[in-house]
Amino acid sequence: MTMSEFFIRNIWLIILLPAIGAVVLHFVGRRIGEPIAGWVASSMIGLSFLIGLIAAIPLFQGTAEAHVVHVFDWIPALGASAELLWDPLSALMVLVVSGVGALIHIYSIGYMHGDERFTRFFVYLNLFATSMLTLVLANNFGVLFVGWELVGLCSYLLISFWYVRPSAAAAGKKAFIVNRIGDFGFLIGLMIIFSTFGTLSYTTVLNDPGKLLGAGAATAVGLLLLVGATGKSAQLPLYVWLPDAMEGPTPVSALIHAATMVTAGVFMIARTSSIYALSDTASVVVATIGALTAFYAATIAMAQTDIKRILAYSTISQLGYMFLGVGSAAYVAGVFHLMTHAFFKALLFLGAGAVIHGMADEQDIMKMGGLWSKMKTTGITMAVATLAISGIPPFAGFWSKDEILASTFGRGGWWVVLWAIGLITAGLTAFYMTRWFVLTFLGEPRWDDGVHPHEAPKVMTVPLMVLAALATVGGLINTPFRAGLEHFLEPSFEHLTSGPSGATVWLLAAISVVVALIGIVVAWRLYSRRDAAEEAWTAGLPSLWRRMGHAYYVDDVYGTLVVAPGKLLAAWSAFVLDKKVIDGAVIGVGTVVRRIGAALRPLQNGFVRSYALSIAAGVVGLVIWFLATGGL
Amino acid sequence: MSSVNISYLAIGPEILLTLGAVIVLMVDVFRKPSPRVHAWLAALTLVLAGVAVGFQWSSATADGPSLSFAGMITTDTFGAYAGFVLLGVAALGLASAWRMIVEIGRRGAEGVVLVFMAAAGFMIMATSVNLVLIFVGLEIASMSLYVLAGITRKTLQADEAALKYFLLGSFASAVFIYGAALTFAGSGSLSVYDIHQFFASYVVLKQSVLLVGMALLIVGVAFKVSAAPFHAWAPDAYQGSPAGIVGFMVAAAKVGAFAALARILIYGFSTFSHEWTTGLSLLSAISIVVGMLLAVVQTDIRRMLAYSSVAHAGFILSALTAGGAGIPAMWFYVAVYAVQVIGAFTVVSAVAGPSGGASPLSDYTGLAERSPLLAGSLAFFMVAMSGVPLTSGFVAKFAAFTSAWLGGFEWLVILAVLASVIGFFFYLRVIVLMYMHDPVAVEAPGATRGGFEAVGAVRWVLIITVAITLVFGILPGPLLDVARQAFPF
Amino acid sequence: MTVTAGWYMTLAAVLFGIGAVGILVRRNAVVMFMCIELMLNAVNLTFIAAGQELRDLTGQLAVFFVLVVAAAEVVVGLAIIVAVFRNSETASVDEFNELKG
Amino acid sequence: MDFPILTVLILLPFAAAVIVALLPSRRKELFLPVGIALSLLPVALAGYLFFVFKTGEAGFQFVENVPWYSPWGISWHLGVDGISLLMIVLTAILMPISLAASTSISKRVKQFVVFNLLLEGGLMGVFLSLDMFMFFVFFEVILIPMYFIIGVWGSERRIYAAVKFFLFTAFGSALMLAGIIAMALMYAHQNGGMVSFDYLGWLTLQMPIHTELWLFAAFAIAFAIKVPMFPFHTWLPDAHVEAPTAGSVMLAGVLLKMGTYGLLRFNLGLFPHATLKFVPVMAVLAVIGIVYGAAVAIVQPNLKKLVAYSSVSHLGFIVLGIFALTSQGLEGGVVQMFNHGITTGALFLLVGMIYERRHTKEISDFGGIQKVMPIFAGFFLFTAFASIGLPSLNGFIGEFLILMGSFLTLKWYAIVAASGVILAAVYLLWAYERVFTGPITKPENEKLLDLDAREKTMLGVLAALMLLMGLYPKIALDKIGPSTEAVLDRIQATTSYQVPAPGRLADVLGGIGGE
Repeated sequence: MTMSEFFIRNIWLIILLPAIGAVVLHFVGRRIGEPIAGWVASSMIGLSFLIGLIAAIPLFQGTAEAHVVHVFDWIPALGASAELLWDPLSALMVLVVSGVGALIHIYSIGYMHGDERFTRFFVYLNLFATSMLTLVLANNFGVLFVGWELVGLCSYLLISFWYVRPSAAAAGKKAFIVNRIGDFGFLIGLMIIFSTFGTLSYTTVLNDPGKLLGAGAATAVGLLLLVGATGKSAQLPLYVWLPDAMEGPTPVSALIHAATMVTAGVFMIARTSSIYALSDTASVVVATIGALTAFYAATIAMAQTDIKRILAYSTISQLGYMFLGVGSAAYVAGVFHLMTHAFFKALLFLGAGAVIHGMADEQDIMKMGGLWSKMKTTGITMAVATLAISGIPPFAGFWSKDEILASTFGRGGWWVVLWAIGLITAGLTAFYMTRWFVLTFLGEPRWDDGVHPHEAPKVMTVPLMVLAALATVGGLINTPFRAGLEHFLEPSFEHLTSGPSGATVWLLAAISVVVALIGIVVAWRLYSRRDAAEEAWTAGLPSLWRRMGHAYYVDDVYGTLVVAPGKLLAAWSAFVLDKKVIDGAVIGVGTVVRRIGAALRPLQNGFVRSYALSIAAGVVGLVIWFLATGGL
Repeated sequence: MSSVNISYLAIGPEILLTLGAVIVLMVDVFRKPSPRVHAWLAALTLVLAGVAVGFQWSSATADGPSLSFAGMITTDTFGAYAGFVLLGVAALGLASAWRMIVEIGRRGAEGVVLVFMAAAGFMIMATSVNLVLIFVGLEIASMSLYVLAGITRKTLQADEAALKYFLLGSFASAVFIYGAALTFAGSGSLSVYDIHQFFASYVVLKQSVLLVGMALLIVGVAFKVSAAPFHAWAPDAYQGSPAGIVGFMVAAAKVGAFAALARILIYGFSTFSHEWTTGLSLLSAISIVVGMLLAVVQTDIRRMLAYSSVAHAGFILSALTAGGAGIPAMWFYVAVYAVQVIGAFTVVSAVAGPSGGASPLSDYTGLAERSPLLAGSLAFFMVAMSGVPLTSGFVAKFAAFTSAWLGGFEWLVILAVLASVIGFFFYLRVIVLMYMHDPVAVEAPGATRGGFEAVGAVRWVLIITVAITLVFGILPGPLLDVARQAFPF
Repeated sequence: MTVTAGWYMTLAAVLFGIGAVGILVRRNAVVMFMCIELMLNAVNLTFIAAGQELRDLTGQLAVFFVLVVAAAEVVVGLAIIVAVFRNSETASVDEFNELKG
Repeated sequence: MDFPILTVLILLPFAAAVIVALLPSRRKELFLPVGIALSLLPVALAGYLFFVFKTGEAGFQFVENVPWYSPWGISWHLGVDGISLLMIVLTAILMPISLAASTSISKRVKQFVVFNLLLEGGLMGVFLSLDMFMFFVFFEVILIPMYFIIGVWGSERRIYAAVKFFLFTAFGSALMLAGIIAMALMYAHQNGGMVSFDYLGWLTLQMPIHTELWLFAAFAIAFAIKVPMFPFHTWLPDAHVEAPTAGSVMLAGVLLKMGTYGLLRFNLGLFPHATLKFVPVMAVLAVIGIVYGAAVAIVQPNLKKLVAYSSVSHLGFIVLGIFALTSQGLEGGVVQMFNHGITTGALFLLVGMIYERRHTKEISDFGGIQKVMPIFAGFFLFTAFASIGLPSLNGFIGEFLILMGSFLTLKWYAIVAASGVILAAVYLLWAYERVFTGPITKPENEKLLDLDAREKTMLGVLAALMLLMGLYPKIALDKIGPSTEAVLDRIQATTSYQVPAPGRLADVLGGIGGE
């Protein structure tokens, strides 16, 4: 058999390699030490990428069908065996995850240089890769859930990597718990699926679920899975963990919170497209949440000053686009944007990392500016990324975002509203990204004293360049001229809506480009001036700007509405209900017994006469009892 | 009236005991020997009596129960079983009381004598089928016990114990014999065999007289087993009496009295079985509840054990509510409880000093550190009395409850099991003090009295009682079989 | 009218009751003891009456046993009371309530 | 008559106890090592049993039946099936570990070891008895060693805790005793006066529904207290907090399982009709337990108490699974019994280790420990996630099966129960954050030593089990499955109840062997 066939048959190798890396580094990493440990980890994920590439060849050629690999029985009682699916969608995801992942691994070697837990970091990275690859390769909701949870674990570990910082630890915990809230819904969704199909295997569930799944049930499942997705992909209302997650080292942000993990939700919805196809309600909700999140997060991003927070909110916003895409059944578009976004957002984060690295851990863009001259490579690559995300052709972002908007618009009715929201968001995106770029790289230096910006080492800049290249040309694999990705992914999806065609496409494209340009220009004019005094023009709308700056105080609201009452309730049940009431009752019984005993004691008063009296009383009582019962 | 056929086997054990008592007394008066001699004589007597009982048992199993002495004494497995247990109790009782007997020196022999006489009296209660004779046995035993209670004549407490025990005891005896008289009047017979046959024909008054008679008989015996509400004397008597002998007082009384009670009711008043089973169920319930509740609040271990013996009387009564079917349970319970209570009081006397008065629970603080053997065995008896499995106590309770349920008194069983949970509380408190508290000051109040030493006989008594309690807890079979045979009707 | 056994028994019952009440109300140990004797004699009366009525000697027979036992009780009882009196100079049982609770 | 392996399993620990008791008192250093060495024998035996146990057979295996006291129909009747097998293995594994965790015990070491071994013997008896009298004997006799372990070697309020533990459980078993007597006599009534306590014999009893309900209640209360189910749980936190590490490990690891085991084996087995009637009650209590236990755990200031309440929550899952009356639920319940034993056992070990170093269990006394004890922190986090129910670790398997299974019959209960997965994350991760992360605030914590070889081995073994049971639970599930199926078969046969698809293994598609 050919090499590809062999790898397809043993596709689990893709998962196993990083796992081995993680285990090996966990036990002997300390002895290997920096930087070899990093290279080991990187090579492991790199190998996974290669295997993926080879195994994907037949799919590219269109000569191979989707292939299921049964590895071993896991939980037979649930029809949850460890089985993997190798089809275009999973192949694409594997390539994106392992490809971008590999670059980030390499980048980390430079970024984490000198950190005392250098090897530990790569253990986690490899573990994350393992989990994410499990997630995308699963052919079974059980296995999917394993990956789903493990990436959550890894994000917990990586966000709170610098655990000595209380904020980092808190952020990690927050991320995991918020994700769990999403998983709660996801779990219930799985319950319905299992109770309906009697198995968790995609093979049964996902091909023509309509047979067993009624419309109502389909809606329920769709919405419940969506709950999970909103948690994992940081959509309204569960996005709150992502901004805090920036406490983690920057490569983590790039890997987890931009390129891969957060896209799990999108991927999952795309994977279960056949279920969403059964319920328009669910799809509309998905799309609407996506659109709203996109807009909402964009507005917040406009007013942030932390170089990474801006990117965080922009990630949320971009994910909104993806939801809008998969919601409007434009799965290819959604996944396409997922891919391009992986390129340019990873690029942006790594760039931000490089900047922070050069600025001696400074993160406030108000204290930057004029870095262009100091960090050429970074600057150029960032410029590319900015254009890509703003949706300027021919950069990658344009094609994917535009396809999403187009197909949304194409469905008419309510969807047009969503399209409009998406469009405005595109403008805002262009605005805040330009602001970000300008304030960071152009204008007068506003550095603190003693900060000497410098370019990052090769090991960091090379990944930047690769990603920049991808962000530039990556979009060309799926254009209205040549819908390559469309054809490639065709087998993975039924009921694809093909967006509008002909003139409309171009019109829509033109409009979104114009909007994007407007955003860029406005931001440019506002911020490229010598003294980029934001107050100057935000004076008009201070309260709103402040709200946006504080993310509309949503964290505080959650705090007061959910967390605080919850803690109160818990405290009450622990220290009042449990101690006083329940345990009180138990103790009470004991005391009562003693009381009665104590009350009886005086009867035993030591006087013979009263003892005799008790005997006499007994006699009388017994006599009466006998005479009463003895037929008298 | 059947011809008077004398059978020395029938009263052999009693004769031997009396003889032994007399000899001991004489030797003591004329030779003033060392206590050791008394010990040997006592042992010899007990062995011989034991052999006699053995013969009784074999003849009874061979050719069934036989009557003698004008149908007043019966020789049956029932009586023989009681004889076995009583002799064992006497042996253990004497052994554990030996230090006291030695201590009170001059009157040491009297201890032996009284113990023998009490045993003989209770044996008569168990073997006689004539109400008056039962009364005589009861009195013989009781009077011995009254004297035993006050034998040390040291403390006011002992006097008080003796006096209370005596006054109330004779009051109860009077009640008992009046019951016998009324029964006679009602049925025309004093023989428990004939009562039910007679009263069909010869009813003098109404059958209510018979019912009243039965009630009074029950009261008279219930007093001896210290069943509530006839228990009030027990705590005072057991607290005041010399610790060394209390175990014997409790155990022997239970054996003899329950034997008589079972015989009278099951033979004599079978016609009224419904009345007396319900009556006993009430007494049982009251005894269990009162005993448990009052034991919880005691601060003196002897009072605590006294109240627990009230509760145990209740448990044994619950077995009898099944009528004849409850006899094996009753016998098993009586036997193993007798052993446990003697063992427990042996420890008490070792701690409080054999003739000493009060024995506050505080003496037991940290006992495990000072005397592992005493603490260990007392803990074991507490566990057994509270009815934890793998001890004879559990098997006994289990048998009793099963009988009660069989007798149709489910409510009694449920009440009993719940009450025994209360029991755990105070039994475990002793263990808590001994094991979970560190010893108090080195100059423990008890140290001066008891010295916490398990010397000589005491050591052996403890080993034997613990062994019996454990063995019959794991393999109750043999004793249960015997107990089942000890029910010839 | 003839005096039937019933009357004797009633009398006996009354005597017994008096004795019992005596135990309940009197304080002096000796007097209480006398009350017990009274009760025993009530018993005797019952036996005799019943035996007479039944034409059965057993009744009268029983009386001897009771008498003997009563005598024995006197011996033991008085001994105890005397011993107690020696130690505490009182025969009032109410003085003895050390043991209680 | 071939080798009586089960009898040996029961008697071995007792024999070991005697051996240790006979060691010369002055050789103090011997007691613990000898005890550990001896307690390894049952491990070997149990392991052997696990592998020779015939997979795929529903009935009892290695049955031994010797009359104990025939007139009462009491017999030494032993047998092991898929349900008890895991409990045996669990007991055997945890005992040497908890002994090894007791090196800090200095007072009356000999008695300590002896009581632990007695405890093990009793536990073996409980899980292997097929005779109700025997079962009750062991069920009850276990209280004594545990009572001493808590009361003698516990911390400050140990006596209060020990007595509370004893009285609570004794109360429960008292009612069960009444129930057992009633059933034995009922058996006699229905079988020509021949009394019997044989479990298999009792399965044939016919009884009116109201009787069945009463008996069910009598048994259920006894077991509910052991589990413990809300609202009978208040003895647990006290017992756990005061008990020495070994005590906590055995208590949470095995003793609690006696409750769930009893519910599954006896309540479901003997009272099918009543079971159906009682399902709502038990389910409500179980779900309350899950949520309530977790909620209360969140705010506990004491690390050990927190773990204790987490047990209340986890055991709630097990009970829910059992009364879901579906294959998945029952399988999940049984496998969760095992997994919870491993996980919570490990958690208590960890708490014990930090307590030995710092002599406090108050969360507020720690902070930033991870800096000085990275390995300890690693083990703690690993175990915590196993307990949270992270897929690929053991805790998840049971919970997942239980939730899926109970959703089929107890939809809304299952949904509420699922919220437990959130709360579990909250209380454990929050505790971890407060104990391990951030800067070291207390100077006492700066000099803490990390785990030594002994501690690493103990935890390593358990961690390995967690991973194994998480990745390849099939080894256990295949042995459990047939027995739990049998339970359902019986319920379906005796009542009108039908398990809704896919509630039986047969209904599950693609489970075995993929496509």
